[in-house]
Order: sequence, then C-alpha cells, then structure tokens
Amino acid sequence: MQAINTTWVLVSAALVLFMTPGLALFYGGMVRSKNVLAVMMNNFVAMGVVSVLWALAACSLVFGHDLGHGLLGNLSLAGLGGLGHGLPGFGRSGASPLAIVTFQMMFAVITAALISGGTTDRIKFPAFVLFIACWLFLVYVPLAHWVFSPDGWLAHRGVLDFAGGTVVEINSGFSTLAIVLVLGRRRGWPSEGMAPHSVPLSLLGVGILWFGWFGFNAGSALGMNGVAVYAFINTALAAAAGLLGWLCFERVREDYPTTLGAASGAVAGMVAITPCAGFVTPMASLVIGVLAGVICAMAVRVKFRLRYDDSLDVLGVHGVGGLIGMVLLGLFATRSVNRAGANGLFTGGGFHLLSLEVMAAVVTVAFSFTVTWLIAKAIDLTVGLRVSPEDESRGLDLTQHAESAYSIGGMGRIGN
Amino acid sequence: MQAINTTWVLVSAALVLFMTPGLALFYGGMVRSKNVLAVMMNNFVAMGVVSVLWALAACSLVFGHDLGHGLLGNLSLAGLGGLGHGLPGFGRSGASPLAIVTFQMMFAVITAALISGGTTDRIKFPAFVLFIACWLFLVYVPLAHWVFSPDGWLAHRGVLDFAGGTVVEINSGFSTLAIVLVLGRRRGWPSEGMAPHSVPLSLLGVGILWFGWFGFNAGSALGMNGVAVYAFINTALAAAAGLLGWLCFERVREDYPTTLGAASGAVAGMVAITPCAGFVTPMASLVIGVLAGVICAMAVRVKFRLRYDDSLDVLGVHGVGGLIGMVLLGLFATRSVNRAGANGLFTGGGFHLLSLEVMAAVVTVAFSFTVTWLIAKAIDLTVGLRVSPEDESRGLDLTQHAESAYSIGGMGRIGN
Amino acid sequence: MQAINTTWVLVSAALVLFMTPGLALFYGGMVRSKNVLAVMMNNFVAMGVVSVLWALAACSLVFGHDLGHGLLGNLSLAGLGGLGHGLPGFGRSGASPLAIVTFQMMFAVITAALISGGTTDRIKFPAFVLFIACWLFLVYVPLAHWVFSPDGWLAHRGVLDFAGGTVVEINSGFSTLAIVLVLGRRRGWPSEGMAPHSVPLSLLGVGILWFGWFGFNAGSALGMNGVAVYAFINTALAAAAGLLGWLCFERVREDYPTTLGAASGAVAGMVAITPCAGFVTPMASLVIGVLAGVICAMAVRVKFRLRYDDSLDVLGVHGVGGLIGMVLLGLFATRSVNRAGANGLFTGGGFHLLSLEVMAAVVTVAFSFTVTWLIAKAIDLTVGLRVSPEDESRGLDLTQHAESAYSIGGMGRIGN
Amino acid sequence: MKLIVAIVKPFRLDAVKGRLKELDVHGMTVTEAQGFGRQHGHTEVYRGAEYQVDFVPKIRIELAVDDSRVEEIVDAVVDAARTGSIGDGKIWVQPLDSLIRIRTGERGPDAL
Amino acid sequence: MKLIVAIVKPFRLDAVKGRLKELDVHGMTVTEAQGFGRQHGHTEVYRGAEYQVDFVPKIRIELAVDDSRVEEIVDAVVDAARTGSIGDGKIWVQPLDSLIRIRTGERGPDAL
Amino acid sequence: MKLIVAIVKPFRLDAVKGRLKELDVHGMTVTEAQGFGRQHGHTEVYRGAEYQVDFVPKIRIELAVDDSRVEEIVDAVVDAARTGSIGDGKIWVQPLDSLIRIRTGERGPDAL
Ligand SMILES: Nc1ncnc2c1ncn2[C@@H]1O[C@H](COP(=O)(O)OP(=O)(O)O)[C@@H](O)[C@H]1O
Ligand SMILES: Nc1ncnc2c1ncn2[C@@H]1O[C@H](COP(=O)(O)OP(=O)(O)O)[C@@H](O)[C@H]1O
Ligand SMILES: Nc1ncnc2c1ncn2[C@@H]1O[C@H](COP(=O)(O)OP(=O)(O)O)[C@@H](O)[C@H]1O
Repeated sequence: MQAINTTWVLVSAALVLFMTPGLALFYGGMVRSKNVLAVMMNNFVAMGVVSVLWALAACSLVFGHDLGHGLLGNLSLAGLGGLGHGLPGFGRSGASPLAIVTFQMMFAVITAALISGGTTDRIKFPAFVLFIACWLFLVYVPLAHWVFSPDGWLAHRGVLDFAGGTVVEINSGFSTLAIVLVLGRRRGWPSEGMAPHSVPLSLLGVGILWFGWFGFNAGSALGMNGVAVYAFINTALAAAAGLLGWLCFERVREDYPTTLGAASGAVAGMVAITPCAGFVTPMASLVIGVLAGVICAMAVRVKFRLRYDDSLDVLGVHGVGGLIGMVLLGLFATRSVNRAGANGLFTGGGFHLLSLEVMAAVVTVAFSFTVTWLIAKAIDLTVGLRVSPEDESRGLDLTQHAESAYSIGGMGRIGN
Repeated sequence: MQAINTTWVLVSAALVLFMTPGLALFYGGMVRSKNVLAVMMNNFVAMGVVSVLWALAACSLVFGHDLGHGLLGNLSLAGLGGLGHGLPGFGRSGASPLAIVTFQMMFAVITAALISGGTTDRIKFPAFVLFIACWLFLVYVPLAHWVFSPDGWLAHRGVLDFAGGTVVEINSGFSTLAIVLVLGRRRGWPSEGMAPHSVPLSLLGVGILWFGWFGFNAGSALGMNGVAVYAFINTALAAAAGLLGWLCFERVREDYPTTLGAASGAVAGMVAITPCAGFVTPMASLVIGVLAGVICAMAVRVKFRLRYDDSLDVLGVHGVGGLIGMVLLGLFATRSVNRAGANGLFTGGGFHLLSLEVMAAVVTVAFSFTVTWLIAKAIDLTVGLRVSPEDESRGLDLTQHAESAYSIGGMGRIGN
Repeated sequence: MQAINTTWVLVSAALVLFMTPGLALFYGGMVRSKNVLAVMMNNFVAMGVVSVLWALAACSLVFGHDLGHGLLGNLSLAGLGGLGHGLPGFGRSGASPLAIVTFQMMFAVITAALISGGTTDRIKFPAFVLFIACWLFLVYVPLAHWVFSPDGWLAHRGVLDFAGGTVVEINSGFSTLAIVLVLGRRRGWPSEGMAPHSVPLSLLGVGILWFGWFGFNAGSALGMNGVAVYAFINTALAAAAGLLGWLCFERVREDYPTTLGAASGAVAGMVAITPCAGFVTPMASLVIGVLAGVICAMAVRVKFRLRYDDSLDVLGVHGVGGLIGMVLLGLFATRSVNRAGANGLFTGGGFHLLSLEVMAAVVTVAFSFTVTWLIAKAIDLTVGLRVSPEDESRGLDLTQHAESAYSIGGMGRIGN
Repeated sequence: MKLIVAIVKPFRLDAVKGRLKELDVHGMTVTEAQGFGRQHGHTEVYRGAEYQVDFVPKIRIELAVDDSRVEEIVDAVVDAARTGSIGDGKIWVQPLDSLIRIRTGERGPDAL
Repeated sequence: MKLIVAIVKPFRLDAVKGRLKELDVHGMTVTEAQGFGRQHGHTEVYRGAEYQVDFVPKIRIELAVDDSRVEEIVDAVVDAARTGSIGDGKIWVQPLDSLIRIRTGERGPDAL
Repeated sequence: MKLIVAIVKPFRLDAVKGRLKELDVHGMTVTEAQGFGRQHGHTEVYRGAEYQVDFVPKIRIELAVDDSRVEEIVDAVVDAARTGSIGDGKIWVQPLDSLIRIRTGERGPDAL
C-alpha cells in the first residue's frame, strides 16, 4: 500500500512541479513583450531558490518536530535527513516521507512564484530573489507549519484546509498586495494600455495549470484512496464551473465573454476548491466554482478603483478565491466525503467549522500581509525593490537579463 | 488492487484532460492570427460546459441503469450520486466508479472540442456553446451508452471499440461534416490563402496530444494490467508509424515532407489505433498506423475537390482515421493480446468481428451525421450559426471576444 | 507489486515521451525563425523513425540474450515478441517487460533527437533521417546493451549509470561533436548574430523537459521503491542547483543572469544527476547540480574559441554534463541510498568506483565519437549531409519542408 | 520618374497586385502599416480593462514608375483597391530625382 | 500638398496623435521602424554570445497635409514628440504631386 | 536636402550600415518590407493546400542627406548591397523640403 501511495504522491509532485512553468507562461503571456522573460524568470528562479532552501532547512522548519505551541518545526529534518523515522504526526501507513516532503516542496515553489504576478514589469531581479528567500522563511514556513503539519496550531484546532487555501492561495494573494503597495504602481498604469502580448501563451499556461492542479489537490490526499478521487473530480468540476461563472459575468457586464476570462475563471474555480477538494461533494464543487468565477471576476476590477497595481491579479484571483474557498468549506464540508473532515453549516455541522475557517483565513490575511510588508519595506530601504524609470520603460528583459523575448521578423534581429 | 487501478485511471484522466488544451493549441496554430483565440475558446468552453453537464446528467444517461434495449441509461447517477453501488455492468474489482466516470468525462469534453476544428473562423460563439450542449445529449450520450456501457446494444452484440473509435473519432468526424455543411464555407475558401499562423504552436499541441493519448488509450483498460501495457505501446507505435506514413505520402506526392504533415500523421495513427489499442499486437499497430497515415493524408485532400470546408480536417483525420481503425480491428484483433477481445479475419476469427465492426462504424456515421445535421439546422434557423461577413473578415477574436491574440511589435499594441 | 511497478514505469514512459516535443520547443526557440520547423521536425521524425526501428529490431539487440562478451543482444525479442519469458537478466518481480522496453524506447528516441541541436540550420532532412537510423543501430544500440542490459560488459564490470549518463548524455554530446565536425559551421557563424527567435518557446521546452525528467530518472528505478523516491528528489534538487550555478556564473562573468542561462543550468543539473539519481543523497545532488551548472556554463563558451559549431550546445551541456555526472558519481555514490549501488571516493569506497566510472565515460566518448564520425562521413560522401548555401540562407523551413513557421502580421501571410 | 504610394486595405493587396501585373508593372515594395482616419478602430477588453485601439491595419505600397505611366497606374490601383466603404485609403504621388537598380547600376526608367 | 514624415519614439505616438486631433488632423499612417543614430542600442547575451544591437525601435508617421498647414503641424509634432533626450527623432517634409482618396476618387486637399 | 531610399536584401543591411559608418553617416531609419519583382517567391504546402508566396523579404532604408553627399552615399549603398543576383533591390532619391531634429528643433543639414 505504501508503494501505491508513494506512486500517487510522486506523480502528483511531478504535476505540481509542472505548474510553475505553466504559471510562467500564464503570466508571461499577460505582460507586454518587453517584460516577458523577466516575469518568467521570476518563476524559474523560484524553482531554483525555493527548492534548495527547502531541502536545506525550510522543510524541516515546517515538518520537523514542533518546537512548542504549534508555531514552528525544529531542524531535525534539515538537509532532508532524519526522514527514516517518518514525518512527525503523520501515520506510517501513508506514502514515503521523502515523497511527501518532495511533494510539499513544489507547493512552496509555486506559492513564491505566484507573487511575481503582482510585481511584474518593475521589480529588480536581485531584489526579487532576496525577497522570496526571506519570505519563504518568514511567511511561508510558519504558515505551512501551522496548517500542514498535524502539530501546527491551526491544524490542531481543527481548521480544515485540504490543499492550501490558506498557505498557498490567501497567502500569495495578500503577500502580493503587501509587496505591490511598497513597490508602487507601474509607470503609466492604469492610463496607458498594457494589454497582454500573447493570449495563446497564457491559455497554454492555464492548460498546464489545470492539468497540474489535479496533482496539487488530489495529491494532497497523500495517497490513493476515496478522498483522492473526490479531490480529483471536484477540481475538474470547480474549474469548469469557475470558467462558466466568469464568462457569464463578462457577458452580462461587458457584452463579451473573453478567452482570458475563461482562463481566469478556471483558475479562480480551482483556487476556491483548493481548501475544499477532499471535503465536499461534486455538486458542492459546482457551486463553489461558479461563485468563485463570478466573485473573482468582480474582484479583479476593484484595483482600478482602489488604484493598487496588482498587475496580474494575484490578490483578485488567488487571495479572493482562497477566501471564498475557506468560507464555503465552512458551509459545504461533509463527513460523507471524508471521515477525517467535518460537517459545515449546510451539512448539519452548525457554525463550528465555519468559524474555524474564517478564523484561519483572517489569521492568514493578517500574518501574510504584515510580515510581507515588513520584508518588502526592509528590502526597499536597503537594496531597493524597483528598477529605475528608464529601465522600466526600456523593459525588464533587456535591462535585467540582457535578452529579448522575440526576434521573429523577416529580417531576424535587425542589425545583426 | 482497486487502489492501483484507480491510480492508473486518475493519472489517465489527468492526461486526457490535458489533451483539450493541447487540441486548442493544435487548432489555434493552424488558423489565421485573427481567429486564434476564438478556436481556442471553443475548446476551453467545451471543458466548462461539457464537464458541468456531464456531472449533472449526461454521465448517468451513459452509465446509469439501462432503460431498455441498450439504448440509454437512466438518471440513477445524476449529480454523480449513487456511485457507491458501482457502475452497472462493470465488475467491482476494477477502479473506483467515481474515477471511471471522471475519466469518461474527459472523453466527452474532447469529443465536443474536436468539432471546433471544422467550424473555426465563422461560427458564432453563443451558437457553438448551444450546439455542444445539445449535441452532448442528443449525439454523444446515446452513442457512448451503446458502446461504452456494457449494457449498450452495440457493446452487447460484441462490437469491440477499445477507446472510442466510434464514440470519439468517427463521431467527431461525421458530426463535423454535418455542421460544416449547414454552416457553409469560409469566405474566400479555397481560393484565398489561409495558411497556419503558427506551426510551432500546432506542433506543441500535437506533442501534448501524443502525451495525453497514452492516458486516453491505455487508461481505457480501466486499470493496470497486461492489456493496458499493450494499449500503451500500441499507441506509441501507431503514432510513430502514422507520422512516417504521412511523410512518405507527402514526399511522393508533393516532394516536401512537412512538419504539419508529420504532426497530422501522428494524430492519424493515434486515431486509428484508438479502437484497436488493447486488442492488437505491436506489429499490427505499425501496420494500422502506417495505413492511417497514408490514407488520412489522401483523405484531407478530398475536401478541395468536393468543396466542403472542414477547415482543420476533423473528418479527414478523425472520421476517416476512426473508420480505418474499426475496419482494421476486424482484421487484426487477437485474443492473444486480450482474452476479453476476439479474433479478426487475419487471426483466425473469420468475418464475424469484421462485420460487427463495420456495422458499428456505419451506425455511428449515420447516427452522428443525421442528428448533428438536424441540431445544426435547428440552431441555424433560430439563433443563427454564423457571424456576419464583416465580422468574419475582421476576425472572430475581435468580434466574438473583444481580444487580440498577439501584440508583439516593438511599439506594443499601437495606439495604446 | 508488479502492477504498481508497471504503473510507475508506464507513467514514466509517458513523461519521457513528452520530453521529445519539449526538446523540440527548447531547440526551436533557440534558432532563427527561418529554421524553427526544421529543427522541430528533426525531433518529431526521431519519434517516428526510432520508435519503429526500436520495435522491429533495436530493442532486441539491446535487451535480447547476449551474443557473447556482453557486446550485443540477439534477435530473440525482435518485433517485441518473446517478452513473455521476461527480459534476460532482469528479475521477474519488477515491472512488466513490455512496459520496460516501452520506457526504454523513449530513451532511444530522445537521445537521437538531442543530436539535432548540433546540426540545426544546415542539415538536409533526408540525410538526418538516414543518419539517425544508422546511428541508432551502430552507436546507440551497442552502448545501451553494454550499460543498460545486465549482461552488457560495462554493467557487468560494475559500472553504475542510473539513467543514462553514458548512453544518453555523453553519447549524444560526443556524437554531436563528431557530426558537426563533418558538417562544418553554419555560414556566418560566429561573426553574424544568430540570436534565439523566441526565448519563451525555449523556456516552455525546458519546463516540459524538467517535468519529463522525473520519469526519465525516477522511472529508471523500473518500479516504485525507495530508490525511485531518491531519484525523484535528487532530480528536482540538481535541476534547482544547476539553475542557480549557471546564473551565478553569468552574474559574475557577464553581469547579467539570463533566462536562457537559468533554463540551460536546470538542464545541465539534470544531465549531471542522470547517472547519479538513484545512488546519491539529496545533499550530494545539490553539489552535483551546482557544479554542473557552473562547469557547463563555462563549457558552452569553449566552442567560440575552438570554432566548432555545436549550434545549441549539445556537447557543452549534455556531453560535459554527462562527464561531470559520471565522475561525481564516483565520488558521491553511497550504498545507504541504494543497496544495489556502491560507495564512492568520498563515501568510503576508495577509487574503485571512480575508476570504473571514468573508464565507462572514456569508452563512451571514444566509441560515440569515432563511430558517429564514420557514419557522418559516409553519409556526407554519398547522399551529402548539408544543404546548399542558398538553401541555408533562405532557411531550412522553406527549403526542406515548404513551410513557414509564422504568419502573424496584420496582413497575415502577405501576398495571399 | 515618380513614386506612387498607396495605403490600402490588407485584403485588397492581391487584387492590386493582379491588376498591376496585367498592366505589366513588375515591381513594388510593400510594408505593413497602421492607419488612423475616419474608419473606426475597435475596443478590446482584458479582465475588465478596456483598450480603445484607434489604428486599423493597412498595407503601404510603393511603386516607382515612369512619368508617362503615372495616371494609368494610379487609376488601376484606385480601381483595384476600392471597396466603397470608409477606410479604403489614399494614394499619393511624389517626385523622384533618380532611381538605380542595385544589381546592375542601371539608372532611370531602365532600372525598373 | 506636402508629406510630413516623422520618426519618433514609440511611446510618444499617443501624445502626437492627441495633439494632431486637437489641430483637427484626422488622418495619418504609421509603421514600425528601427532607427540608427546617436542614441545607443543595447547588448544582448545568449549563452555567452554577445550581440550588439545598434537599432532602436521607432515609429514612422506619415501625414499628407495641405501646404498651408505644414508649419503648424510640424511644430505640433515636434512639440508632442520631444522628450529632450537623444533619439527623439527627425521630421522631414517632402513635396507631393497629388493625392487621391481611393473610396471616392476625390483629389487634392479634398481627399484628406 | 535629399532623401535616399534603398530597398535591399535583409542580410546586406549590416554591410550597408558598416559602409555608411565609414563615410561618417550616422543616421538612418529602416523598416521591414516585402518586395515583388523579378526575384521569385516560393511555394508553401500545408496539408496539400499550396500557397504561392510572391513577396520576398526586403529591408527598406531611409537616409536623409545633404545634397552634396548624395552621389557618394548612393554609390556606397549600391556597392555594399550588391550581390549580383536578381533581387538586389533599388535605390531612389527624393527631394526634401526641410528636415528638423525633434530634440533641438535644429533645421536643415544641422539636424542630421
Ligand atoms: N492625411 C493623411 N496622411 C496619411 N495617411 C492618411 C491620411 N488620411 C488618411 N490616411 C490613411 O488612409 C487610411 C484611410 O483613411 P480614412 O479616413 O479611414 O478613410 P477614407 O480614406 O476612405 O476616407 C487611414 O487609415 C490612413 O492610413
Ligand atoms: N540621416 C537620417 N536619415 C534618416 N533617419 C535618421 C537620420 N538620422 C537619424 N535618423 C532617425 O532619427 C532617429 C533619432 O536620431 P538620433 O541621432 O539617435 O537622435 P537625435 O535626432 O535626437 O539627435 C534615429 O534613430 C533614426 O531613426
Ligand atoms: N517599380 C518598383 N517600385 C518599387 N519597388 C520596386 C520596384 N521594382 C522593384 N522593386 C523592389 O526591388 C526589389 C528587387 O527587384 P527585382 O525585380 O526582384 O530585382 P532586381 O532589382 O535585381 O532586378 C523588389 O523585391 C522590390 O522590393
């Protein structure tokens, strides 16, 4: 049985790993052609930096023996050693502990990478690298311990979060809000047009995210069982419903259902189902997906009024989608799907679960926002977060990486 | 054992889900740059609409208890409930019923999506959505019940169809023919050039399809066993042989082996092996693949003579490829590969299987074409299938979705 | 247990199959826009030709009963028959033999495809096809027998090579060097600029390679067990470390860390970990990855001084990366990770393993280079390897395949 | 000699080329352009952000011709490019001091 | 009539268009161009190979105008396109023999 | 002042630029163009559909120069762009009424 569970977890880990290049494409397609490589690079460098730091120490701080009060793990698993004794708090019948922490590594990578959707077009590359290194230890690691480790204080209180509605989604959304407030708006935003330079690239990215999300959610069962199957179908249905929800909103609001809207809606649906995937029925997933699609479509429009430049809507889609998921989990969770779960408001469980979920969401918002804001401010005051106005106008690809994304014209790169 | 089978089926389901974005790219690359998003959107919206309808009712009509004569299932599984008792007609030792219907959901999605390859560049978006919703219930669902449900009348008679040569391939091909006859030709076709706007995008799409097709075919064993392994290698070999077959035909006929030909040949090979995958030997797969490559390469040229505008050759590749597969299955099937199968003409089984396969193919052609034609006609007479000539010439991306696919020039989107 | 192992091997086989389209994109993005399709086509045609030849005979020559002295297999498995008796030398408890040879087929495909990275922009298409067919039998097959068959003479002596540091990496690198020496430099290289036409395409390709490499390495455990898990995490960490290593080198040397450098570094890390994946600890993988990133970044610069035109650095990344991996395996291998392995110099095993690894590397370099050079020379003297100067300047897409990769301008393909 | 410059709708290029061939004109140079004029642009929407695009794709054709043929060629282009709807474009004629064929160094009408 | 050609920095196009609208000029044709001049290009690096790119993206604007308005329009464009830093571009004026509106066949100033 | 326009083969651009630098000409504007002429286009095939593409990629170079230097520069461009095979392109010279440097407002030869 351990072999099957490990197989499933490793397959899922590969799928989640693949999500980060998918995200790079999703983001890369949405920016202007002078900043494509820079935002993709932020994603790729997260794969490098976060993985290495995870193996060295972060993994242990999340899943090592609790240091007390469920606040942080110790360094017993540093360097991925000491796993022979299993993961503290996890049973021994599940997947291989090394497989589980590998799977979890991919979560840390993509959560960090998500933030680049807010900071795109204006963040210095070295500052971004420094930022995610600090942020991993000061924001991601504690939150992940609280929620994903059975000894974490939130998990311990009975907060349900199947695959990271708090740790991944709300966290990335509100961390992004914090850093973009420090970073400031892109020059010219929102008066100048900053239309996506390649929507097909973004659609491809979403295709990869959709594919990978099955690993993300169903893999979070950490083995092959009935809950994994539910998590799988629920992910598929929430994505589908989210897509339709967003399109309907656009159709009503602006007359045109857009492809970028379809893509965004699918992502919103999957974000919202993330905490719920292994706890709700397929029919509830449809409801969750549709609501996420509609509400996130509204949420991404807020920034134009409040004038914070969350460039690719990490807050509007992941932050808000995560909140929706946590709240709806409090309504729809049912032990008929997962005996290790709980019942929600609509399923006979009263307000208990709902209040726990809301509490966890609020804690995450407050913690992520505050600590990220402090990190961003500290970096801004020391090495500086933002490129010069001239570099911003020439584009980050050239000025940060000495590269151009494309050279497709009949004359190739002119002048060569 | 159930856990292993379920693992395999879920992995396969994820792979098949990934095929639809792959198809979107394959199609998107082949159209002109003003219609890229529209055709990709047709694929993405199929992921939304078909999934939701599948969960609500279509799944049950396919796999629910037979209403009589093997014609249709009942609503016992509506909303994906009632699966605790297993799928009617399926044994209990296989994969989880919920996993199986999830896997099958992906088949319905991609079959609907395939049709967009014929209607591209001129179909109204709302009409396409309405069309696939109707078509799912009136065409796909009955056919799938007949063939995929053990209680279906075709399955019951002993028709073999491993992964959907009828339900997916012939069905999509002849449904496409029907709708394009109602829809009419693209303005300017075939006199005006309508060359692919990005062949690399199409090649990427085929790469994804190739990858996903392993789930499609080998996953149709609905568990991990010797038949799944055969289905896997047969898929790989038929794709390879199809690629070579198409290239050889082009080399002889037009002097140039093309990359789009290579891609199309691989698809043709995989289409033809779809009904055969778990019933034939690897050497037979090579023959099936090569024949599919050559014959489909000839088939796609027919439309220029008969003047129906099956824009991206759904009939020529999927319709014809599916027919080839069904017929060759009647020749090459062997019980040495799959004891639950039968022997074909070349393997000592006489004409019995061949006649069954041909019968099933003919039934599918007749049923798909007729019912789809009626649906298309009905929609055309009510809401209208086709965009205005002016919208067609400005492109569907702008006129249906208010988007442009690309904005890559040095000046970004000019005028912003 | 066989079913689980087979599941893992088939999943891995699908992942490795997917690597070749990924490679096509990686390469396609790096060439100029007039040669994109040609280089992608070389990859796709390898999927066709090599697969078919593998099934017909190559597989048997690798894994069939040894003909003597561990030099070559016999034809007992030709046409993929005779597998019912298992693979000679492999135990019976592992994955299905048919699954294993399917998995191995994908290795042959991608190794052949890799060579196209050196020959791009100037090789005749038919010559390339002929070349890989000959090369498969004369170079790949013997090497694969020596290393991957338990009866091969290198394997027999105790050479460790987990997933093909010799057969795939060093082999492709030095075969490429040989053929490019025969083929000559691209006209205008290195004085004329030949910058990548689409870096995002290359990044996407690397994303796919990264994803697929988990199948490549962890699948080489040929089943699900502790070694597979190590191989998996080691691959992830070496890629991450390689990425950082290459970036640091660039930062120091040229001031700019580039995205293509990040992508190349990840590939270099995965190349180097290939022979080591199931034999070393995660911490050793970090060291191996970082060294590979830095050394390969240096190695790709050598060609400018020595003036051989290994266009996309197959030697610099795969050849050199493979050498690094083999040598470091001699240092870091540990039986604590894999009891079937051995200890290296730093882990108490003395010089024994190191000398074996170096010997195997040297044998591979000498054999690949020599035989490939002879094949290339023979083809060049008969059918000719290289296109005419005029065809080279018009681009291979048009002259070899009568296609253009892109037609994105506002006027579509002008003149149509 | 004169230089005729025509700004036309992209899908008329083929017709223009055909007509010129009939007139035995065997050379021209075209570029992609974007036009701003009476013809309306369009609106695009991405996640609720609306973009008003004022420019419309056009083709810019340059024809160097002998003085004697200017009228005839201008008329032919006007005729072939006309659809009758707004945005059909403009043609203008500019003086040329000299013209040279690079390959041979020929000058003037011979270089055409 | 005259043809005014302006080579400007891409991000100034909007300003130029705006200013021209104020002057009631309702037509122009623009193309993407690459400029070589005092303004420096940039260097790109791919796997250690350095590429010196001398050309800088520019927008080329063509405006056919009535003789009487040349000065005013040139001044407006100069004003709207100027940033004061190297590479702001050039404007030149060329004579036009004639101008025709394709849609109607109108000629001269009426065709604008 | 004069405007020299040269239509050349794309891969000759570097040579032309080099030669002009030698002559101390430090400014030009280039655009991608498609040429139709004696040089043949090519055929493309997609799933059996043949496309005859008549146009060939060209580079269009614009050089505003002082009258005194026209001959010398034209000769240099002809020389640098020539390969001797069909399709080498054309050069033509047009009169210029005036030229202005946007950055400074300088006019005439000083603006070059
Ligand atoms: N004054 C002008 N100078 C240069 N090009 C112009 C001018 N006016 C119009 N054009 C070009 O002609 C095109 C058509 O002009 P428009 O006013 O839209 O229609 P029409 O010429 O039919 O009245 C424009 O898109 C633009 O490219
Ligand atoms: N002699 C010329 N002929 C044509 N275009 C020119 C000429 N000189 C400059 N240009 C164009 O003007 C642009 C700006 O010129 P540059 O010398 O960089 O700056 P500035 O005009 O501010 O001195 C160039 O990029 C080029 O497009
Ligand atoms: N009459 C013309 N007006 C404008 N451009 C022309 C004309 N004739 C030729 N050209 C341009 O010059 C290029 C070369 O012309 P072509 O006839 O092919 O060769 P050659 O000039 O060597 O005889 C063409 O591709 C086109 O761009």
